[in-house]
Amino acid sequence: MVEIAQYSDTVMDHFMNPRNVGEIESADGVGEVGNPVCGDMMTFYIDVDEDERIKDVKFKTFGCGAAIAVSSMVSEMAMGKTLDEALQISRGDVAEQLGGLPENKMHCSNLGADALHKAIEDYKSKKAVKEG
Amino acid sequence: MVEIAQYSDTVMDHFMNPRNVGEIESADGVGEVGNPVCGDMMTFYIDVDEDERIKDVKFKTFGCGAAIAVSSMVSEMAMGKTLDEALQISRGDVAEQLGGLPENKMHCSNLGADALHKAIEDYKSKKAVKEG
Amino acid sequence: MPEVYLDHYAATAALPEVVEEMKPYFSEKFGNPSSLHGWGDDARKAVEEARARVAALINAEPGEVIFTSGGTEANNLAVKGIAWAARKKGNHVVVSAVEHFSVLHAARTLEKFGMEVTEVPVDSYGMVDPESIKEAITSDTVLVSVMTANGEIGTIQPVQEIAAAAAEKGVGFHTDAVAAAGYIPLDVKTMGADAVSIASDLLYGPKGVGALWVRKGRRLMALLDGGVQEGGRRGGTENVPGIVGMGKAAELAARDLETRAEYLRGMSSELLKWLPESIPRLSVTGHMEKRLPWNASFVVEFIEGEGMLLFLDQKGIAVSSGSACTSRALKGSHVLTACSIPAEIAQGSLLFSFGLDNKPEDVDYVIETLPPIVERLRQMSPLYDKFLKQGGG
Amino acid sequence: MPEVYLDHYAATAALPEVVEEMKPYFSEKFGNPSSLHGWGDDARKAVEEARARVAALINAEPGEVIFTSGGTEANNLAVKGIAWAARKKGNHVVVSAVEHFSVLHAARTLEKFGMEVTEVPVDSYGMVDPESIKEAITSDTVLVSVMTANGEIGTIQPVQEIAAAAAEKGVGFHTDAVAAAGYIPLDVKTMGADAVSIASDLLYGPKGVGALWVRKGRRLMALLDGGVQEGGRRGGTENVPGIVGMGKAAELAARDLETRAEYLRGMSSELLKWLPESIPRLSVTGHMEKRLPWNASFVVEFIEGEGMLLFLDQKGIAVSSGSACTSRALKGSHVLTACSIPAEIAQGSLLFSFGLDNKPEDVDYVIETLPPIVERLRQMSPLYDKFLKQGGG
Ligand SMILES: Cc1ncc(COP(=O)(O)O)c(C=O)c1O
Ligand SMILES: Cc1ncc(COP(=O)(O)O)c(C=O)c1O
Repeated sequence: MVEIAQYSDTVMDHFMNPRNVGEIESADGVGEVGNPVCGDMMTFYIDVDEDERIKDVKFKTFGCGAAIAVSSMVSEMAMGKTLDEALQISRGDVAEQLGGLPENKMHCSNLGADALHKAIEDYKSKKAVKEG
Repeated sequence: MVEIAQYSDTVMDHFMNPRNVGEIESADGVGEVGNPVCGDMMTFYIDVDEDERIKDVKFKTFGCGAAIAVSSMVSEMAMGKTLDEALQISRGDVAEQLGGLPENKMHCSNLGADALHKAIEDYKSKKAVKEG
Repeated sequence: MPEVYLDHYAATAALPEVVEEMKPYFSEKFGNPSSLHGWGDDARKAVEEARARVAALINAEPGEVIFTSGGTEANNLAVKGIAWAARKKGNHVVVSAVEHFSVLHAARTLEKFGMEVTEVPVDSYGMVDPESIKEAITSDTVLVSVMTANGEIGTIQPVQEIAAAAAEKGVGFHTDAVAAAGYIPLDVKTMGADAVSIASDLLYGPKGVGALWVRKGRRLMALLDGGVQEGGRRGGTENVPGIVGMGKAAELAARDLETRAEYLRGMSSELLKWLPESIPRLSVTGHMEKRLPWNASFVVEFIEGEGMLLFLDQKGIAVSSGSACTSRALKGSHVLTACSIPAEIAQGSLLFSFGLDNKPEDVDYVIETLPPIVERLRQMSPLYDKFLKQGGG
Repeated sequence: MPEVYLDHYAATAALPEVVEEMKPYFSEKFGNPSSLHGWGDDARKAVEEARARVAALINAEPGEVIFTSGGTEANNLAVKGIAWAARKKGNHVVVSAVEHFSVLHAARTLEKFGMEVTEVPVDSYGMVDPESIKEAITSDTVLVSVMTANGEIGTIQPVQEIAAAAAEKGVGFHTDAVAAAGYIPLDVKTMGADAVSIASDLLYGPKGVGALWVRKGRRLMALLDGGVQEGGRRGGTENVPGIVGMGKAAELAARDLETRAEYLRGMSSELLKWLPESIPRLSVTGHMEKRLPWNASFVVEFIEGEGMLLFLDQKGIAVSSGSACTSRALKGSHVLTACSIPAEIAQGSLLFSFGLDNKPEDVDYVIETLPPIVERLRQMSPLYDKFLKQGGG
């Protein structure tokens, strides 16, 4: 039987009160994943300090409740982590921290970690350009 | 929609209290129609007076409620009639006298008139043999 | 006049607990299980709880249970759904000659679409020989369907052996357990079937609901295309109150299976014993030992079933018959024919199906009421006449 | 908190009169309509009375009405049953692109069995052009199926013209009236269809029941093979309480059709008028005039439906959406796609379906509650960001 959308309390909390929604003007790194045509799109913004630590993170998300909750959770998990630590955050970790996601939402809406990683890559490539 | 067995009060009366059930020993005419394999079988016995009038009629029937009611009704209709009149009794007349028969019982169980006619033919052929 | 209902195979009264459980789902918790709001949640939870209860009756996983509109749909879904999903592998289906029409006629539809169907015969007790199933299976066979037990004659089939025969040849096996579920223990983990049909009505649940259990991984083509309800294998808005009712009925049936079976067996075996003693030329149909506890079926020679039914109805006794005249299709029972009972004798078929509301006195009332009715109809019967004249009696 | 249920298209609460009428058929008059005794008689009469009531709703003959387990089964029976029965005459079927999945996927199953299916497109209001039906019909066409009205967008189709187009070419015409029956007058004597599907739930009857009307003489292959119930066109023990409930619901729907339609139209047209005024970049979907009285459907740009549903649920408002995320199959609405609405805009679909229990105040509550929710979600949306940066707003 297909599992139907039933959200854990943690998911609902992050959906109703998402942490770190917003945009960072001239952020150190920006990552965008997904596609509105498919129903989910996320943009992550990070600012990084000298120790390669994420000192600020913000996101904007178009998508279902799970997508928003995932983004919020990822932003919370990433905050204060070093880039290497942040790159360790996996989709599975996020789902686990959220107390599970409905099976049919695991793939399409669980893009938060990808967006974060993309923002980190963006930061790194910008830095490489600057330094190079 | 197929009509389902729903019997009129007259049918039920003739089924519960059939008239003229029985056998006439050495009857003037005997007619048997139907087949137990198909579910209905009727035997009619008639005695005929000098004016070619049916002075007694009896029947035995194997079959459903409709078959028994039909036999009873035919026996009542035939009693006292001349042979020519009795030959006029049709399946339709019998069904009508019974206040109608369920559609799916019209064909298989409405053999009474046939059995009566067969008994009349039997009488006639016996008489022809005797007179011939 | 007593009211003695002995036609539970045709219909049962839903138990009070069942009706009670269904009630809120008509007008209060009336939501659609697919809806994303509180009303939808309530309905969805209720359906999933019912699914778990139905699964428990046959020791299955809830996720493997598909709700349908009854036994007929479950059987059609199993037979057509499994055969069609496998039609690239082969085009042959094996069924027994005593299957319910919802299996037999489904198989006939497959024939219309170019499949081949073998109907395996039964012995005079209505029993299928697992060997004959083995023999019927060819390299083209994709499905064997043999019922768990036959409701008309009560015979319980050797499903485990039949399942083994099918498994040995790598063929899917479906069993119609509509007449059996709730009366004999069923465990999909050990019986070896790939699909099992059950219906709510015989469990004292509401009409219009049934279920098909299908082993995980077994391919099935949907019969009712539409939404992705029931995992895409059965479209249509779920009949929530009906499903809830079936769930409760299944729960009670599982809990009380043994006591129910014993209670029903007590009454049916009395009737099976005494009726042949009270009426000459009356015989039991079906198997004497391998028999559903609720079933007492007979044939009475020289007379036809409908007349008995009508007279019994006048005395407050409700039963059914497999005679041609009592069937809406006006065809005699194919089950009795398959048991090699001559057509004119099969016309005198009588089926007593016991239920929880029956009392042992009901058996006495039947034994007292039926003989004069039989006698009366025999007095009208030209066949009985002939029999007597030929020195019978 | 107010409780404002605006998802009647997904499910309705059975009316008290309906539930009352059903009650005795669970445990008192629980017989099987096929049975030849008092219990059977009661059930049979109840089913036939319900059949007459359902027939009356569409001005049909009772003998032409087949009870099913719902709209999905009625549609599957019509599409597959008519096409298969005519498969020796031709192998082509025409449907519209906005049909319910129970028609569209049934047609897809026909394709798997070698038939050909043409999906006729619609305009941006979801309207089918009868001319395009004429053009789609070939000498091989055996069935045209176009719905009476679409529930997702409310658009009422020109069925009479489509029926005439089909009749002109001698092709059978089926119309799915599930969303329309009880809300717009339907008369099978004048509409020219050969088969019409209806469902109980949208009539405030119980779930799990529906009906297919089929013109006398029109050939139909059964979908659920089994006994000869429903004239051999639908096997299975009848769902007597469900059928009785649908009968009562149909009777009330016929009696109150005009007052219901007027009442619902009053509320829905308020919402259709005011919501676009309160929220920028929100548009109505479907046809503005040729529209079901209970339907108010929209798309809201830059955000996705599920989020709106969840926030609305928190405020006690129950609605549905055709967005991909809210569908169990995770696919966006094919109906909105057929209306040429871009996929990312269709994600913001919202469907308000009004019912008898709604009050005019409910509209006010929605108009007050929705804008801040939309605003909040837009504040989170990268699409809205881009739109603003590009100078929109
Ligand atoms: C063995 C068996 N299978 C299937 C069915 C069909 O069940 P339903 O009439 O509930 O569709 C029956 C009905 O009596 C049955 O006895
Ligand atoms: C137009 C239309 N047809 C058919 C159906 C299927 O009806 P059911 O879910 O009752 O099977 C629906 C259901 O919403 C519908 O809207």
